[in-house]
Amino acid sequence: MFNHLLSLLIWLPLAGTVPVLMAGSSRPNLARWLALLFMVLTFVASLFLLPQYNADLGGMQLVEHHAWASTINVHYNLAVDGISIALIILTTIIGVLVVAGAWEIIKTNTHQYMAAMLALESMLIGVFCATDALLFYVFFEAMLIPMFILIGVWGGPRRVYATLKFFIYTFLGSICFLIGILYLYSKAGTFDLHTLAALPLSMTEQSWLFGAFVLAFAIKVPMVPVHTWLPDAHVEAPTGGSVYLAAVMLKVGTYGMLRFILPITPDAGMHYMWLIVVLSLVAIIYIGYVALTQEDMKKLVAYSSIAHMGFVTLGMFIAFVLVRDLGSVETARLGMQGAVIQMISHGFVSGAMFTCIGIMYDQLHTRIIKEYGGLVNVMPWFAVFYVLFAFSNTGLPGTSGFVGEFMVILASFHMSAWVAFFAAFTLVIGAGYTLWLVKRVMWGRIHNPHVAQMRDINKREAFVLTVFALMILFIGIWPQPLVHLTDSSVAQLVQQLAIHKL
Amino acid sequence: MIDPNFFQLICFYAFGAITVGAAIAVISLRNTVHAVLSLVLTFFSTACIWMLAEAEFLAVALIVVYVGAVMVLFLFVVMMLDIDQVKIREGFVRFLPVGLVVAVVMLVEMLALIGVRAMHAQTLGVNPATVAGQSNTAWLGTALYTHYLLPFEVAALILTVGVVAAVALTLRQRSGSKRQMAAEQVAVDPRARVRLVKMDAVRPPVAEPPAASEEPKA
Amino acid sequence: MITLAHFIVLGAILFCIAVAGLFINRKNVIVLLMSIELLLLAVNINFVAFSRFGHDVAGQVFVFFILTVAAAESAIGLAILVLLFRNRSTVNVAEIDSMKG
Amino acid sequence: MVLSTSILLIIALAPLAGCLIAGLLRHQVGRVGSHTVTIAGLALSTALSFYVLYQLVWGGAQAYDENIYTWFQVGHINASFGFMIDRLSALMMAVVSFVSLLVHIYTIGYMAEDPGYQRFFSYISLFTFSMLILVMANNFFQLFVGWELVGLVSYLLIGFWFKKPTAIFANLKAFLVNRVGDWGFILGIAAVLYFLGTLDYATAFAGASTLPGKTLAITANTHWDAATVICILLFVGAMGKSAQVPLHVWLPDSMEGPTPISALIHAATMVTAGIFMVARMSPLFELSSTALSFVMVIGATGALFTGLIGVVHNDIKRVIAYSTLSQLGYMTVALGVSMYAGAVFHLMTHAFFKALLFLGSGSVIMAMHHNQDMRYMGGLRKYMPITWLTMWAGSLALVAFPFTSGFYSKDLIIETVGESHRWGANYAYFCVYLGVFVTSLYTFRMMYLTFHGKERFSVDHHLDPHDEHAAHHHPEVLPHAPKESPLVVTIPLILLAIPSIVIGYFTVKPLLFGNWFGNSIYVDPANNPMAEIAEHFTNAAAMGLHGISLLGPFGLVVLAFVIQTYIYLFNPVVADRIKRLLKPLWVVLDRKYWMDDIQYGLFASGGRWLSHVFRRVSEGMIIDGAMVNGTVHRTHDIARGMRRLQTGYLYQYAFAMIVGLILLLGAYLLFGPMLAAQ
Amino acid sequence: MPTINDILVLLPEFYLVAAACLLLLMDAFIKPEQRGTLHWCSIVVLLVAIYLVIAGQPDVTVTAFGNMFIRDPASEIIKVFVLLCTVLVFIFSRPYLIDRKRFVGEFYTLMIFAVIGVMLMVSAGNLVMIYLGLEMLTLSSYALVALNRDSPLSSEAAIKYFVLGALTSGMLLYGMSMVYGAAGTLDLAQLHEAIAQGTVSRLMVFGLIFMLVGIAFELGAAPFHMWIPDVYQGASTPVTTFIASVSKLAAFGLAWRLLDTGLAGLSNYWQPMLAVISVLSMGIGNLVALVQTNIKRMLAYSTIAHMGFLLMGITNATPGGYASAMFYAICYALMSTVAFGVVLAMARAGFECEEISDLKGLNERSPWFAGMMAISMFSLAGVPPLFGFYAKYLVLQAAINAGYLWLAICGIVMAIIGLWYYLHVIKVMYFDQPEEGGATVSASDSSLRVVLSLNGLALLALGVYWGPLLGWCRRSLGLS
Repeated sequence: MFNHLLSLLIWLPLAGTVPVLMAGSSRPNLARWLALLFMVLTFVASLFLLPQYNADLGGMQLVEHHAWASTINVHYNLAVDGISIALIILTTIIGVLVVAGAWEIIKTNTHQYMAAMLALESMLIGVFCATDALLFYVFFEAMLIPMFILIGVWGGPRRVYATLKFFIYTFLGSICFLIGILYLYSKAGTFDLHTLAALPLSMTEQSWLFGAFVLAFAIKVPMVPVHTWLPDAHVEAPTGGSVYLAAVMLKVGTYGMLRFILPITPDAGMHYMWLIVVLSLVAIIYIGYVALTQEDMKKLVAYSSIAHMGFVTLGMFIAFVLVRDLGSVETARLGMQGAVIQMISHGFVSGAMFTCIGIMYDQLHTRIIKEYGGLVNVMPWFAVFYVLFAFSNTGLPGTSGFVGEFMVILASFHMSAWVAFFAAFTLVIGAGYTLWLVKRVMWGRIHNPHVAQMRDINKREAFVLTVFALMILFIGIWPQPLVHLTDSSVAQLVQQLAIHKL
Repeated sequence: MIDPNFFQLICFYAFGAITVGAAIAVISLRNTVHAVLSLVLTFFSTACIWMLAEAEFLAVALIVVYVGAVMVLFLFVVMMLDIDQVKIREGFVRFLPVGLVVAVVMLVEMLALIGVRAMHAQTLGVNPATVAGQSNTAWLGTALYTHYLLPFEVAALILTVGVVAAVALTLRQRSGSKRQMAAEQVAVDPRARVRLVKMDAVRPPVAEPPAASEEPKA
Repeated sequence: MITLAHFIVLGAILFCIAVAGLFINRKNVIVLLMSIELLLLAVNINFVAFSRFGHDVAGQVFVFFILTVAAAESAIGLAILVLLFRNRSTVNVAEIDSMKG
Repeated sequence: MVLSTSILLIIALAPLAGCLIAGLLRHQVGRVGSHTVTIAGLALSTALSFYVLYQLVWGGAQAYDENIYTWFQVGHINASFGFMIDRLSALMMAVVSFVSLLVHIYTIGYMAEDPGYQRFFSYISLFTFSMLILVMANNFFQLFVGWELVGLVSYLLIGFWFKKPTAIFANLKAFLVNRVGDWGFILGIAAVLYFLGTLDYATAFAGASTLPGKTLAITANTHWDAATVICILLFVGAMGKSAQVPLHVWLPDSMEGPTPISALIHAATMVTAGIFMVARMSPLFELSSTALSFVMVIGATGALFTGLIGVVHNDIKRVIAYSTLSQLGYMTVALGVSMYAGAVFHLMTHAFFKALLFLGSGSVIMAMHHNQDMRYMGGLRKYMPITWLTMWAGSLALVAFPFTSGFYSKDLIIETVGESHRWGANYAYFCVYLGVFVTSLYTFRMMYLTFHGKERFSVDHHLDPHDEHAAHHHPEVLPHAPKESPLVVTIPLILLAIPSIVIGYFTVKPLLFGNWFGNSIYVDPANNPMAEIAEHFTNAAAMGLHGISLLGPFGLVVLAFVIQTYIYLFNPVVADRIKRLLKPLWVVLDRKYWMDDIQYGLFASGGRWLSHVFRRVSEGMIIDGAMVNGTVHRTHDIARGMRRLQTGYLYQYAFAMIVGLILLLGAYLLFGPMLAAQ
Repeated sequence: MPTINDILVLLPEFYLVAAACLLLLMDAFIKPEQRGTLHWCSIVVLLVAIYLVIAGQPDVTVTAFGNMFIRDPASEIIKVFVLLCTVLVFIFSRPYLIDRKRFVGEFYTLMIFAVIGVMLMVSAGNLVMIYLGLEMLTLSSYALVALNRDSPLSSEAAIKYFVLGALTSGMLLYGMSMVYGAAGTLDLAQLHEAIAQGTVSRLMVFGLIFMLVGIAFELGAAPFHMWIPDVYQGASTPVTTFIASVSKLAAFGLAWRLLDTGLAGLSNYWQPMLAVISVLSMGIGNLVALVQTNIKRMLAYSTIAHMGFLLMGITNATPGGYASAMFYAICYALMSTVAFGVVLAMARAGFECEEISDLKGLNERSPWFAGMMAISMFSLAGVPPLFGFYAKYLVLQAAINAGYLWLAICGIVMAIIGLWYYLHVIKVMYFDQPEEGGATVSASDSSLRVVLSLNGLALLALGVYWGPLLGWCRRSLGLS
């Protein structure tokens, strides 16, 4: 049995950066094909995770264990559970689509762009595989570098501001995280997540750790009020950067919460759960309102990402009350499962939305909503996809956007009717900002003569959008395979919540 | 008969006062040459104090090395550099209060921490060199050439470094000076020196003077 | 009786004078160099005293090395001073501020 | 006998297949192909639906309740797609598929010239699929899925003419208002899961008996009865979908869509989803008298007051739309008095006659070249006799003329409300009773203005029929004379007119008094108002005869008929005079009680204002300005300040070092003992 | 009396002294055009010295000349990296020196003398040796800074460096005299012994404080950091590179020798003091670096900040802490050689590349070296997976283990501030458009290109595979 699959997944795209970079700026086509090759290879490799993983058993599987700095007990430990696998496959799919999406759009320094994408993918996969806190941290932060370059080099006019803000903001969070794990190390003498999860900690320690972890991951997610880097980063990022950022990178924040906050600081999590719940609700409602009147499409979708990620955090943290106060393990699992599904779903939906905006931008070179209007007249096929994605964004049943929200709302009612009440407001406000966007962009008459010149999507774009659409519909119509993949892992997470560590 | 201890004390106070006074003079005198001479005085009186402590070798060395060599060097430099004495003193008084306060605070702190009272208990006992049955110089020399051999060698090396450094910094080949380069003289090729050109008796057009192509200094 | 305290206090006073000389003096670099000599002198007094009162030769040996090194140091210091004067035609401390911030 | 799963699957999926083919392969199959495919799918669905209905009613088949596939399964919480086919859903399936089929056929004529022909067929097939999913559901999850999907299609269809600003405004509005209802609806479903632990109908209804005694803390001191909470929340969903006050505002605007869908979605089927849902949930609603009172009051208010608006409006489709609102109010009132069967009965009859009226008005609109303003119609009777006749059939049914199907359903509702002792029943009775008069007023006004009296349009043959601008500015000028619609239009009209007249007569007894619905509807015997009515009821004919009494509601119909006949046939000036006389009332009605303005101002404009405030103040100034960028700027300020410490002066550097030394020494002086103790 | 064994213990140092003298002679007799030979000879000399250090590496601590000299594994590591950094400096500087007609022998010999000083200092067993070694290093450094004789900035930097350095050595000596007075010995081992036996007098702590000033000055820690920016800016870039790499390693060695070998027993006192100094350094360094426009000056403030971090490791006062600080020092030295190496590679005749804006659009012109600079900057900023991150991680861990959580938190706050100016450099290289006649690496010196690339890639490679180096550091300090 080949038991280095995870390492292969991490290092394959990274190895790809070398030939891609060597292709140089003078041979952009070679760089493109090489990048696509490596992305596809990684994607195919990631599919091998599915047969190798025993979903019924749950837990961490495909374990790899190597010494890294053995003198201080730091290891290169990899393993995955259902949630990680789902996220890894999301990453690899997005990777292929991002390269295909940027095919002839990126004209300058194509090789560097593609290499950055490959490096980014590698780091993202690394985060989802790592079971050593320090290794996790390394991947967690290393991904900032390619993203920083991506936004900064190929970004829009305010790219410097955006990318610096992005980098420093996320760095701020992750370094708090670092302090947290260092403290844990000083207590436990190891970074092994499994050991750390079993480490008894006092309430004070847990509270501080919780604060550090929440700050770190909340910035990445991002949660209100540390979210303002996201709209800026999105607006300025090139399409591929936006797609990766929204589709996968934000998930790293919530994934980190799953891996660190829930198992390591369950008591503090229980104690401060209300804070996260309130912030999540604020994200859903307040951010919804903020998104409503955005003038820039990307900004709007970026804000909607924040709102949708609110569901992920909500689903995760209501589980504390459900398990501990109400003893309702099943609903806790429902909420947590909702959070997980929402992560995957949002990956595809937001990726698709940003791809669409990219396609429009490539032709009209603006993202200002009022420059558009009546696009359906000239781009009917594009409109089909766009409307589908928009509806998925509003959580329409049959699309993936619905599944997670539905689960989380159902579960949150068990905690408090009011939480569910506010959470379900997304039905209104989410539809409000998304459909108003659709109205202003798609419907109506063409008032901008440049819009009349636009062409419908070409085959490459159609391929990318079709893959997105298929994934969105698949998860929306039949989420059970995904649920099955992650369910036992979710159940184990919920079990851990119930353990008092004081 | 005066108590030798008392006499020693008197001498110490006298030389100590001279040392301190001269030191103050060093940092406050308007004239740099006077300051250097004050420094010499400081060294001299310190050497006397060392004599009181029966460190004869060091006392002599201080005079020889410092007064004899270093201070001469200082004087030489001071003379060489044409320093405007009047300008130099400006602003001295303005900063004096702050400086004095800081210096006094520092002195107070130091004295508080040194533990002067405990040190008063230690009186000048027998000279350790005498105990060892040697003169101070022999006592020092023995240590220097046995136990402290390695530092001694390093000190020599440091002097070398000092020489190299000083030469590297100050020795310069003047561009105007004319020196013989035997090797070059021998290796001269006559054809490179003289070239016979046959020219028509026509006045050449006036050429523009070449632009100064001297590289700007970084 | 001369006690250890006498020497050490004298050293401390010299030390403070030297230090004061370093930052009270705003004009002449040469005075700075001389202050440094004073500083080393204060140290030497300490060493001599401790050596004498502690019946240990090490202190006096150390003074020997300090004297040696200080000589080399003065040589280099003066060389730099000469360079400075050549380059800037001044040894005025208050004018040597082309690098700051 | 058990129903076949495959048949049920075919019923549901055949329209979907039609939708996909017509939609995705629109260029390949072409116009004819697309309508052929979709109609074939629908026909199959309809036939099988009737077959299923037949099997259930006469074939002795058992009710069907099976899961088709698991959507998700988390522990014991399960969400599946599955079908619950009993008489209630079978009846709904039949109505839905039948009306839909007719609308499909009608569309061939109505949309003949539209460039989005295939798209339209795709949409309405998709709608039929969604609606079938909704009514066939055997669990709350699937109900919600269908619920949302019909909303989606409604959105797409209202905005079908996406170039029309009013259309794309209306579809957004419709979707959003519906979403407000769904907000409550999903909470209701969550509450069901919370209190009953399942999303499955059968399990939930079986466990309903455990609900009494359970409460939900709304505030610290307020505990609401579980059943009340569930039912009111679910009903909020129904308010959105079935356009109940105050969430009714979207329905009149939805008339911006093509007429066939006004008939199908906004009259016959989708808007009745809420009614169907409450009937389906009768085992739950029966547990909460409070919720039912709420339902009744809301329904009654709608029944009367929205009808009133129809009296003053001139757009033919809008008048019918307000009529629909009013009729939906009737149905809701029926639900409120636990007369679920009556509500469904009215739903069915209303589906036929209201679809008929809409399609008829569509036929008129086609004839009038897409002018919908009744002020520029009149005297169309002679141009389009079939339309005229069938419209009258529908109108009579609408005003509950005895022996028409509308009579049976509506009159029984009014009577039952009169019998009810539920809180609010008096108010409801007043509303529905008076509503009869209002209904007649606007119905006759519409008929007279459209088909009778003088022609208020002219014909100009030089006008370009496709010039929308000209039509907009001169609605009274037509490019050529109005003519009767083609067969594909008139045949559905006729096919609808027949049940509009007769179906009530034949079905009233079994449906309402014969326990036809069996277990699919549950009424608590303790508060069953129908019981008393049933004692007086003998047969449909007797009831019809009894209905022709000027003392009853029929008197109001006659009165309204007399008034409108006088005004619109003989003395049109009176209309204006009355308008001037009742100016304030007229304004109130014309402005639709300012409900649109209030809601728009409060939620749309208010939301945008809030959004601007959030963007500028909290996002821009506080978070980004003060906190994020502010930190950066302050840091830079500090850095610039500290930079000045590095003055470049040697003595200052030395000074700093000495100060550092002094501070260290001072610290030792102060804290030395403390450190030593460590 | 010294025996042959003593000589053998000091073989690398003696060899280097001899070699340095030979080079001095060679320089005197060589023609200016053949200075290249001198260059390569110096490099070979250093490489041989590295070999000698490694080959003669003892498993246990060995002393010579009556405890004057201690050869132990930890000092060996410092020596190896000091020598290695010097080699790097030589290779990176050659084209720069040639372009500026300052390709002189003194540059090499003075640096080698400085290196000898470092080697003696880190192996010193006696306060005298520490003093002498330090003086040898600093005297050479003063001369090196001033070596650019025609530059007003250089001489200004030199005089500042000299005066402050002399003041510091005065303070250091004053402290030594007090410690001597209190303990009665200059021998580090005896000092350690004396403290361990409980003779902690006030006088000794008093001396300790003065010595701390000396250490902090050599490191460049606030408030004794003032010389750093001016010297970095004023000295010619090769010398700056030398000071940034070699003398920081040396400063660590000094701190470790004094504080661990000698004064470990006083750690109660110096730990909090160093912690405060550490915070000040990180604060001042990072903040003031934010507003710099000169790249050398910016890197100078960055050094100050980094030394604050390094002190965090020392504050731990256990072998683990010293190991992390040593790791940090090595890491910092290697990172700064890359940063300055790129600056040197970009400088050409008439163009110094001293302003950050000079780097504009480097990625367009010389993507490879832009990449190297970016690696260096990310590494300096402490972004994983680069080498610099692990160094930061280790010292933060050391601070937390020592109970200085607040110090670690201050550290991370400062790290975030510090991120800004490193990113600014990358921004300038990658996001800005190149200017006419601006940034490019034109140096055709292949040794520079190759070695600089290796040095840059080492930051990446050590970032991925840092365990062995850490293990080496830890083993050298007696940890498993």
